[in-house]
Amino acid sequence: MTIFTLLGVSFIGALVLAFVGDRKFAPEINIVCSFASFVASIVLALQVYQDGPFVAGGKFFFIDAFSVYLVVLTSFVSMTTTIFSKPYMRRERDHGRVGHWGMRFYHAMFQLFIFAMLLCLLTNNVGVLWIAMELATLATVLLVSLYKTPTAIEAAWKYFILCGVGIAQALFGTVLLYFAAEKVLGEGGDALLWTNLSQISGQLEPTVLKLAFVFLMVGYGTKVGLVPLHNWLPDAHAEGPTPISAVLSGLLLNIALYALVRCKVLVDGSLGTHLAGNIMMGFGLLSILVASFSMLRQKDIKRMFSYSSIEHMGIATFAFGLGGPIATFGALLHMLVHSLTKSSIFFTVGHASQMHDTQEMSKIRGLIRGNPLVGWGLMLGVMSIVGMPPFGVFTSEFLILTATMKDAPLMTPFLLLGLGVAFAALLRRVQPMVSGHIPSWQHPLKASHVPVILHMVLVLVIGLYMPNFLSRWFHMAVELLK
Amino acid sequence: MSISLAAQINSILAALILLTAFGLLVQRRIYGLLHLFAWQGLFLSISTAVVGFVAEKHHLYISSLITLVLKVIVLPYILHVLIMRLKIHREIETVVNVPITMLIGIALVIFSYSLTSPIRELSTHVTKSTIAVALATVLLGLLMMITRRHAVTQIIGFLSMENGLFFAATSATYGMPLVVELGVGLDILIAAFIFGIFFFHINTAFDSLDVEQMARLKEED
Amino acid sequence: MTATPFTLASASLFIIFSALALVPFLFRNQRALITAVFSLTAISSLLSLIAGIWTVRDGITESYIILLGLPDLPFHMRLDSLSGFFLTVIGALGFIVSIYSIGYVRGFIGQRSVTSLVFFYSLLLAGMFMVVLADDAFFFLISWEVMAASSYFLVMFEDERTENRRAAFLYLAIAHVGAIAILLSFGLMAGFATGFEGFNGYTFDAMRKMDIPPSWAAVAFFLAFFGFAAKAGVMPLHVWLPDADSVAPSNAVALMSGVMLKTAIYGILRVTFDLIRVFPWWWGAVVLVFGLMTAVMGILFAILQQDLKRLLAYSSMENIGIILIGTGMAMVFASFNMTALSALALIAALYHTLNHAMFKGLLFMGAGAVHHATRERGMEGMGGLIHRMPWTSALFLIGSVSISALPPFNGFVSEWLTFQAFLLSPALPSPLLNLLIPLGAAILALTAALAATCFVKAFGVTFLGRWRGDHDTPIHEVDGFMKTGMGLAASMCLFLGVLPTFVIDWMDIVPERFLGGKLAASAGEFGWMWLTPISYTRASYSGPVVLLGIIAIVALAYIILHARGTTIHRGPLWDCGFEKITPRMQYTGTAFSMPIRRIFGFLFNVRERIEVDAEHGQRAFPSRIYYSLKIRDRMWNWLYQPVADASFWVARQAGRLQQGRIQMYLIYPFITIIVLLVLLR
Amino acid sequence: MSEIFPYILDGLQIVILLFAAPVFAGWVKTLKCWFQGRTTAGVLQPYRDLTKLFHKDIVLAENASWVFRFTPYAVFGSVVLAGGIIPILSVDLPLSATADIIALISLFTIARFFTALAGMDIGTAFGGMGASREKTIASVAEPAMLMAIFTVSLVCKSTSLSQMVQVIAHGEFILRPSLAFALLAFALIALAETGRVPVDNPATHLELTMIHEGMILEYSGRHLALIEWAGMMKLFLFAALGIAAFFPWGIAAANDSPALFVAALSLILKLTVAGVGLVMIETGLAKMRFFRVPEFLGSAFLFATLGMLSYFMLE
Repeated sequence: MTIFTLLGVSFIGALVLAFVGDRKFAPEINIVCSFASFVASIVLALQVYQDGPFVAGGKFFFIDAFSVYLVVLTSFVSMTTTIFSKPYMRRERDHGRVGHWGMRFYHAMFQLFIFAMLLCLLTNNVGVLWIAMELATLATVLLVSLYKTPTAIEAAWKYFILCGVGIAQALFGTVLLYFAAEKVLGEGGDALLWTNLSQISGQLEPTVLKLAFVFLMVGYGTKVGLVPLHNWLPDAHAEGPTPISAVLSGLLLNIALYALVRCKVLVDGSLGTHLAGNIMMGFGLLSILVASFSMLRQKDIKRMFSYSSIEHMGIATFAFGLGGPIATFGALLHMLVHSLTKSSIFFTVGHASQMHDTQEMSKIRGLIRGNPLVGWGLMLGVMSIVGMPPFGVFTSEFLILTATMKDAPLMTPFLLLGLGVAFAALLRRVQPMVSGHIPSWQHPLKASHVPVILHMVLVLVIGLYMPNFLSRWFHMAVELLK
Repeated sequence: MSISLAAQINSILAALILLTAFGLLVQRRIYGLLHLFAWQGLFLSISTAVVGFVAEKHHLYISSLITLVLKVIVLPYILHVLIMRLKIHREIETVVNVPITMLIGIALVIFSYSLTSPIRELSTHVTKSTIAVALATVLLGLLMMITRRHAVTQIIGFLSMENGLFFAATSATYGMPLVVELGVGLDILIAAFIFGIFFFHINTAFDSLDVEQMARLKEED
Repeated sequence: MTATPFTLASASLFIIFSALALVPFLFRNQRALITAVFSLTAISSLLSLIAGIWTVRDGITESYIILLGLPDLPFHMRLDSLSGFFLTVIGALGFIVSIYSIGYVRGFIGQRSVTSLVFFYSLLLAGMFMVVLADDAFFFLISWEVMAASSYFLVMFEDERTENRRAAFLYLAIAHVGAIAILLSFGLMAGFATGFEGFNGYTFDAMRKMDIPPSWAAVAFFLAFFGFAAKAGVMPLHVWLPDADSVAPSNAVALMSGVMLKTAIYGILRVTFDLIRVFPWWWGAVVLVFGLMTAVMGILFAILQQDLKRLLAYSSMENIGIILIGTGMAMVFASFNMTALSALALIAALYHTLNHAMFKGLLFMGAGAVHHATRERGMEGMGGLIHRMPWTSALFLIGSVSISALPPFNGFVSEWLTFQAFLLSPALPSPLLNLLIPLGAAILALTAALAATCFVKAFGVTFLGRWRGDHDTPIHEVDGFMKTGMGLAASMCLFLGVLPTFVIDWMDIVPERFLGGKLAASAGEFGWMWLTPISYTRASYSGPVVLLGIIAIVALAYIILHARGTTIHRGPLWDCGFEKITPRMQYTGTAFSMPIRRIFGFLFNVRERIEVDAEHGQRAFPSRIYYSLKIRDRMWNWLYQPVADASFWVARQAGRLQQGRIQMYLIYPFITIIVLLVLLR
Repeated sequence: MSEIFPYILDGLQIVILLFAAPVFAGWVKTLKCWFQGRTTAGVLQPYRDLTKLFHKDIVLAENASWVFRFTPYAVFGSVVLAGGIIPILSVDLPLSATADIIALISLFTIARFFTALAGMDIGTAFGGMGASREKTIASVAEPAMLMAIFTVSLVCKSTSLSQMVQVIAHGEFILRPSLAFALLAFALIALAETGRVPVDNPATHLELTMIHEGMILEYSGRHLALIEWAGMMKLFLFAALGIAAFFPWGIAAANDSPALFVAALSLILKLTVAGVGLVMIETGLAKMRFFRVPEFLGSAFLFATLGMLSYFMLE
């Protein structure tokens, strides 16, 4: 029941907002919807927490620890994002960057996007997962091109084409999966249900699953933004409105990774080898290295942080590929803290670029003096994202790195290199932006405090004192992903 | 109509689909592309229907119907309208180096044939031999998107990839579950509207649909 | 419950964190903020000091678990003799510097907000306490990075200056890479402690019990050594040290240079003697070699500096080198399990750690006082301060004497012990070491002598002679708090120099616990007077007698000579009869260090330029001569520049992936699919 | 009686130092005159100089600080204390445990440290120059010194001087190449440490060549007297140190009067010879350029190292 409310709220919200359009209270509706779905997700989480994973809606929905924690995360971040986007988008509109139709569109599509992502997580059907993923892409494509500038359109087009192609590969992989599964489960819908697949993964035909995994990897990997399939990601993040960048790297990448991990579990189960894991490790490592080096030469602030998202997705992918309880625990934790931190970074970045009317880092200066919240928020956010304790990212990276040192010591030099370079690249850019005197062209801004503070506090708490239920949750998920 | 006959019909249709895929790869005129694409859709829906008939999978009729409506009527129509609106129906696109493209295409076909051989051994379906064609169509679509530089052409390539996927679904597994088929169809429809909007945006922003111009976002050197 | 050292330590932590919590409420009233927070930190440091002394005296070992962190990996804390010793060092200097800071930080009021300085100073202190208390890898690294981050913000305090930003960036980058290396080393050890099925492998207790194959042990050790060396400023990872220490506020630098570097030593000792415990002699040799290199290069750099704080920073590098020398010797001896000798070397290292904390803290506080009074950073602009700041100069002189290893002050004792350790090397079974280690002794001697030269320069140019700047700069003696702080440090220097036997008896438990050997109890009647590390016939030194002897003779001479009063006439300088001597004609610091520069110049990258602009081209009659001197660290061109260039080159290559054309982007997945398919079939 | 006696002896030794040092200096000067065919002022001339200086008033530069006035006493004190430690007549000295040879050398370093500070205190170019050069030479000399000393202490398995004397003089007699090298090194360094030709010229006040004189340029009256006296004692002590380390035969092991008598005689004899040696060097060589000095000391360092290596290789 909760599931239907959860999905229904966002879907209906989308419709309503589409009709409401650019009224005064549209943002409030947006916030209310996201809040409602957040509450629903909490309820759902509690159910799972009490009586374990369950299927609902005639096997159509399936919720376990892994998916539900992403559900909560998704609804939470989307809620804070709506809070942030209220003043942000309003200012964008007042500065004439977005029209009325744009606003209408923005709100409706935002909710639709949330709906699609929730569907991805809740469904029990690989095919439906694919459909929802495609839907999420389509919903965000037009949001990326919201500003109608040539570069925005270019970015959106690339996003559209590349993700479309990628996702098509994923569909092919799904077809192959189905092909393999129906041999065991017989024809009809059952052959695409996680619940069935996970049980019989041992009997699935290895050769077919190998093929299937290649296509699934490339397909969902494109959405995760793994190098060399990442090219859409920096453009889309840099050109879209900041709230969208926040949810893109905070949520969408996670969802895609979720799909990928589910498939990996199946494939490894059927192959009985560590093949899929190795492939993921390879992609992860490549992403870490390429992304961190690319950060060195960035001039556009949002672009830089989008590369950092690639890097962190690489870390998570690598860790999932590595497998083993600690690495998997670390990877799950990493998905969580990364999306919290990164979205809050994007919030501050949005404010900062509004204060200076530019995204060029060389023009952004004196943030701490100009607006302490934004300045310190950005500084601490970066401290956290580069893996400085006591923030949560450190915890996950600690677990992942130590696990790597045990299981794949030869990989660690590359990790060390990647993390070091990423650290230097980010700090080198952020330091002058937050410090120093207020430049003449900076103008004051009423920043929305709540989201940033909320996220940073959460990350801090997770880093210093992870609540017991959270780790039990992760442990349940780790069991699932064995 | 016996199984083997159906299989033969199906493989003939597969050959036609492959042919149209190659045609798309080298066709210069936009209208030509459009027609080829429509033909491909038609073959696809027919073969779906045939498979459905043979395997007594009645939901396949529905999906064949979807294909017919979507790929043969709606999409070509939308594209037609767009082309009219944007006044690009006369445009003749330069295709880079046809022979090479052809060779690559053929290589792809062989590759996908050898690749799908394990599946052929596993499959019990009459249509098993055609899955190689499906994969080839997908890859050819991708190749087309790589070689062509016109927005519309890229979209057509994309759609023909989708055709390949549908074909794979039917030929390998007698079709995905209906809900999935419907969902995919819906997605494609939305996608159609979206690229429709995009054509206008691109045209206004770059006053042409040549995607080559869209190379501003890059790591500057 | 009965009070134990640990309760004291946790109380001190609690006090510091409550001080931190106080900051948001007080920052509107800066004076109150300074007074309140710094007195709280002083109190908490005092508590830790007591706790440390207590622990080491009674050889207590307590471990506790704080239910923070991960549920399966709570924070383990442990207080044993080693951590107790370092707790003592940190507490002592923390107490002194906190008192000093009350006076010093007030100097900023009116110029800028001191909130961040106060906050991060306390956080740094807390971080250091936690580092020595930590007993699992996770908590250790958290505290370690908290320490690094807070010191980073301290360096950033005057963030509008680019050199501060540059220094801070360099510092944190190097520190962070080091931290990752430490992390990996811990990961390795945890892996061997108990596989990775649970989290319990991360506790140091598990690591103590691990059985790790030698090759992996070497990897773990050298990863850790790299990480800690990056923090300690060991060649060639030292470049951040002078930059950071020369720009950060002096009270912060006193802590950073005085004790923060020592936490790295603590880490090395902990990993080596407590976690790994069994190692071949060449590890010690490597440590020794790095120590020697760092010591001699550090002091040579120090001599060439013109900025007082920079000079002090480089000399910290030298002292870290000396401590590492002791550590290396201890490792070598221990690897041949000559427990007594390795105990001697370890004591030397620890004692020097303590001493350096004291006199380097004192010197940096003095430099802070000078900067506070003159607003002047380079020594070349100073001079003659002894007339205007008698207290500061006297105390600074004590610091200089101590750091130059002159009896009866403390620097001498630890260097003397180190020399004794060197002279015992013939007992080693390996002929190679027999030949090489004495050379090390010679290098140490060179270092000591250069240190004396360096501080003659530092004190002479800064405090002696005449004021080189313009005359109407108002220069005043500093206030009571700062004097008190420096005075405490100075008296500690004297105490540690005169009565080392007490201190050594006190700290003897450390080698006993970790090496199984201890120093021979001091021999003879009046045992406390004579420091005889090995045996009475082997070597002996008596601080008290030296002090009293010199005082007695001086007093005697003075009395005798003043029995018949001869008057003292004040007159102008004679200076071989030269006239009209202006302060500008004094020997400058640059000139003072010129001979050293000439002799050891090949080690540096010295660019010396003299430009003469002459009256209408007659070079014989120059109207003005410009002299410019640039001394750069060769390491920049050898190590850091290449690394930077390489990474930017790679970055450019990586940028090529993203070159804009969508067709290219479509090719990538195409190729990827093909390649993967080909690979997998 | 017997436990008081060593203390008396120690005091006696200091007295000897105080009063024999000027004589030794005078002896060296006299020898020099003879060698250079000049008439001499006699062995006792230094006494006259000192008394004259002690009676003179002091002219103090107006900006001289307390460091400047304290220095003479510090120098004097440290050198005299050293005198109580080096076994000149007997090894059984209560003070000799105060400082082993390393500490002894750093006692001399105290003297140099404060002299250098005093040189910089009055703020003249010459003072600074002198200080700089003095410290530079010291920085290069001390390691070599320690290497030489280490060789001896390796031989004797001790750094305590009395112990060294015990081992060499009263152990069985062995010819040791290591000690020969060490002695050579020690001689070269002693010249540098005591500021003799070819490193420094005690007799010059030529501005650009003086080193030690440059630092004490501004001193007068009793301050100057103390410093001069300390200088003489330093020369004496280095001779005594060399004797104790390399030719300790004759130094009394126990404090019985015949042994002490022998010790005194042998001391006089050795000092006389040492003076001759010193003068021969000083007249034989010319003062070298300042930047040649490091090479000079470097060779000393080399000898010392060779001594150490030969200890390990040959003995």
